[in-house]
Amino acid sequence: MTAPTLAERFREDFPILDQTVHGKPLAYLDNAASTQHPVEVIEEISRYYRESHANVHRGLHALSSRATELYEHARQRVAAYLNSESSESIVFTRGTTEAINLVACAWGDRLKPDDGILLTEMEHHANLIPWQMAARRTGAKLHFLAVNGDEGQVDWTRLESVLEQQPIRILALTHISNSLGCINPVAEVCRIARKHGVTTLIDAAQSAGHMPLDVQAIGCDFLAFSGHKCCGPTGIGVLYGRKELLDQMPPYQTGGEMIVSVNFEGAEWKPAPHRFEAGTPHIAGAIGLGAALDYLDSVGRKEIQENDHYFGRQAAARLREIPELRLLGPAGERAGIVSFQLGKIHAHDVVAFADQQGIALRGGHHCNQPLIRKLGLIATARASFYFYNTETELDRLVRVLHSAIAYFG
Amino acid sequence: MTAPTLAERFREDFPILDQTVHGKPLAYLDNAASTQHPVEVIEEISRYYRESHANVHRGLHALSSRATELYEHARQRVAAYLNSESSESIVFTRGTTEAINLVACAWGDRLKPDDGILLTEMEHHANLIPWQMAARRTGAKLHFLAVNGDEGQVDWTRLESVLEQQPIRILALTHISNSLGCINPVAEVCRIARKHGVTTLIDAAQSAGHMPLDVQAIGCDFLAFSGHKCCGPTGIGVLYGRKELLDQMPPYQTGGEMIVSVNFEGAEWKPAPHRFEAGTPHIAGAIGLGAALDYLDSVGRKEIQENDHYFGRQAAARLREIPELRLLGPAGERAGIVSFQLGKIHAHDVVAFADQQGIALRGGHHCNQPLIRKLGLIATARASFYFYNTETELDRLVRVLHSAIAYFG
Amino acid sequence: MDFDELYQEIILDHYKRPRNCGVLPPPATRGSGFNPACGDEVTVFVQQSPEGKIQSVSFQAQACAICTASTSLMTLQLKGITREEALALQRKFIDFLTKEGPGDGLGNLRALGGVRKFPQRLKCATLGWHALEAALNG
Amino acid sequence: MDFDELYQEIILDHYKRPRNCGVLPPPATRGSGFNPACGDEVTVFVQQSPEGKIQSVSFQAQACAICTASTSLMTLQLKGITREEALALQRKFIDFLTKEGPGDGLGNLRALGGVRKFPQRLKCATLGWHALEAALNG
Ligand SMILES: Cc1ncc(COP(=O)(O)O)c(C=O)c1O
Ligand SMILES: Cc1ncc(COP(=O)(O)O)c(C=O)c1O
Repeated sequence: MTAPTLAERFREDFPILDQTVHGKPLAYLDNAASTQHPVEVIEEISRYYRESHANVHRGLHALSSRATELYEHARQRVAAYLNSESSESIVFTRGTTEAINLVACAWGDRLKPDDGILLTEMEHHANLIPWQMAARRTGAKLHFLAVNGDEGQVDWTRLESVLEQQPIRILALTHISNSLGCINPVAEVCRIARKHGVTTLIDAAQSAGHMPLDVQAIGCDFLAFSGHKCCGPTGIGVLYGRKELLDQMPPYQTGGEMIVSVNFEGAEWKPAPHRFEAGTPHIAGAIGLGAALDYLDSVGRKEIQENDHYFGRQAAARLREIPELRLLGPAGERAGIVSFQLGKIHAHDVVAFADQQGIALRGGHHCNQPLIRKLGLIATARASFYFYNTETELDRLVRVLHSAIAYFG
Repeated sequence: MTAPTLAERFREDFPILDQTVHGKPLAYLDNAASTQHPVEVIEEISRYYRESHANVHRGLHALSSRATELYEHARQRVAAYLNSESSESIVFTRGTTEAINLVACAWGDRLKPDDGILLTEMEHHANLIPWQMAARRTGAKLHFLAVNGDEGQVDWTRLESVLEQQPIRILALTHISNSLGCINPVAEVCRIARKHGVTTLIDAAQSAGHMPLDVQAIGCDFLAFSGHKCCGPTGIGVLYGRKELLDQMPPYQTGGEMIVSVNFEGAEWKPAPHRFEAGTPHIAGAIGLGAALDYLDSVGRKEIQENDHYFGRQAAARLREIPELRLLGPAGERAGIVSFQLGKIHAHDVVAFADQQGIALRGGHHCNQPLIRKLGLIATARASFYFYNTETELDRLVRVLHSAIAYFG
Repeated sequence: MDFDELYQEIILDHYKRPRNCGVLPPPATRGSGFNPACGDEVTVFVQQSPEGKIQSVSFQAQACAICTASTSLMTLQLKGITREEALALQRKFIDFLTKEGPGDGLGNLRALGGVRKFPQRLKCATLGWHALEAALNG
Repeated sequence: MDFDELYQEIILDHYKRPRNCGVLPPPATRGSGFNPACGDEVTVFVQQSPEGKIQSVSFQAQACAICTASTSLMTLQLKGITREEALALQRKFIDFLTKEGPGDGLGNLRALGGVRKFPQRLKCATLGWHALEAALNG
């Protein structure tokens, strides 16, 4: 594959990237934690506040109608982005974490003692702890598909037999692992789960901004992602849910906007998605997210995916050349995420050292503490790429790791 | 009291107000639903995305430290705004609705069958339905302090006897009613509640942006408000809670950032406030809210309160001169909110008619359906003022109501 | 002007003097519609003949001008037609408001076309029609 | 440069060759500190004399350079002092890092002053000290 050219064309859309850190040009390689924002998105948010803000839904005056239209248009935009059958399947949440909490509560409370919840060992805490809580509330049991070795592959051939042997009700798994960088075969997994009548939830936090996504082709029941990981604002995210499922679920939070009628004793709920959006929503966030999705489509999601894979492969290959470095994640195709242990140097020291050279990395357990521990590690350093990153930045990363070994070794 | 001059000095800070609607200058009188944004706030948000965005807390690189500092500075800003003992009492939420849901779940789950939850009949759905749900989950019982007549006063002298006769565990009440415009004596109420060992929650959605607020002087255990009702961004709000109480409560949502340690089976929580902020927070929202509170302090909160009271009294007096008009709310001091039934004209028609003249009103039950029904109404029209509103706008309101009577009468 | 297009004279007329207001006793069937945004409620009463034709219709509303007028105008077009014809009329009316449907055969109901520019009033204009459907269904 | 201020030579030295590393068997008491941000863990062992003086100290750490060096440097200043003096030293050290405290009497520990400019590393610099407190209490 030839080196990609997306950064050449799009990097200048991101004002934040044009700065120096400790006197060095910023190389932002912390995209798995949060991505940056093109001017289009920043300006869309400003424009909303400058021209069209009002509370939505209940209003009949011009500004309120305009705000409602923009907000509901953003919902349609998300539906189109995911190829959802209908925009009524799109619930706005604060982010992936809230979306999964919503499902683990509103869907999860139908679980019975000994019903099984199936996760993988590579789930982010956001797709682990809410299920631990659901299990505690309902008596359901957690089951895990093991992650094997540093390559971090799940043995998917075991899935059928687990589903045959255990009374699994829901399978919740990440699409792309934020610390291993592996890409799970979600469509195939959902097909098998469906065959066994198992409900599925896909944590698309790391994939939504990085590749084409089609909930109908994946065949999942729920899918969650965060705006801030795909060029969108903070405080906004999405839960996609099959409409029939959503309409069967009780509300999650309650308050204004989500009721048909209420008296002092009780209330009657609206259908989805409004049932799940109690109170004034993050209107500017939804609108900004819509602008971000427009932007990503204009860059080209297939192109972004190819770019990711290029950087993932290149970074993995070059990091493997460093003898002291222990790289996590698959040998083959991978997302633009590389997570590693550099000799005996603690991830905090690697990250501080790289920061000194203007390179933004992340160090820690990346909210994958049980997995990182299972691999016998405490923390790793992680570099994660997006389409605005350059080959030069990758070169700088490799160089800084060599220097860190010299410095701390 | 002389006519206030705040609008003269500050109106031009609000770009959205300088527009025409249906060819008429916009008169935005829907501030109880959501307020507008000064350029300072809009620019603070843009600046954050252009210069300092990164994920918070876990990051050691420069941008992440900067974002964390800004985010935690916003928490301190809120603490100062409320005169909270410590910024560890400040939890960021999506808004008032989420803050109350959090308390009704995480605190509410300690309720036992027949424990009493005391509300008033004027509570917003956000401070009613979450308690109905808590009652359903725990077997606790709802009790209501009655609202009497169109003036909508609660007979607070009855509070002591209710607290003596019923096993009330929590009293949750609104500071300012969003449909009556009355101001409840929260400090006095909390004093009595405390004497009886009753936990208190104040819904400050309508007061936080409108007057000085001091949680220690009020003496409440919890207090909630929304950024978008005090010149701040959408998607952000605040729960204040006494630190000892917060630290005793289980988490609400779970995921990243709120745990000390997690394994495949279970997790250990951080202390407040982080225990209650699972996942990536609305960083830009918190920072924007901080800027909004700075802005309000620069306008002067005492001045804003006087301005509110001036407009409330003036509007009430002038509306009472319209014979067909039935005004809700107190005869004496009131917030800048007037809610009314105009002859037999439906609120929707009043609002549509006013909109045609560029005047933004709200029509409906204002998420106070049980109260509005109790008063024998279906919906009311509501005008609500903020410090950027002018006397001219009040004049236009009065004129448009006369024209509406002529048109629909 | 948009506003006068929404509140056309015939609408104000039917709002101020709604036709076929009142209750029909059983065996007439009744159906209600409720608008959560404002608490509006419309109840429609339908008396059908043994042959399945609508003999008489009435309604009661606590509702805005658009809703009241739309329901009042509706009642004038139902007499003597069948259940199926009434439901076809409902679909045609809703298509006219939401999908730029042609609106032929809608007669005076076309006066509600102004709602197209006020999507937030769509619920008002169709509430009585949903009540009708409920009444026809029993 | 900020970075070299943080990673001073003495810190790198104590990181690469930590002093008093290892386990002390009971009756020595032990205490642990845990940093949720990165999973770092430090355990400190303290042997106190019957008169209440610290006789020997050791530690084990899976931790970054700052944390390891801070703990290593700490162990060098504890021998022969009382529990109260050790806790006073802890307070002085934390004040030095967080409140621009004077830092007199801290000796080589002052090399950790660079942490002041890296508040996110404060936990690293104090983790061993919290473990010490736990060990002294237990
Ligand atoms: C795979 C995965 N799931 C869930 C999350 C949580 O997302 P958020 O913090 O935006 O709720 C993240 C990001 O931190 C992630 O990488
Ligand atoms: C008194 C009161 N409480 C609660 C709310 C709910 O606030 P939000 O929708 O921002 O959560 C509102 C505003 O709608 C209100 O006026």
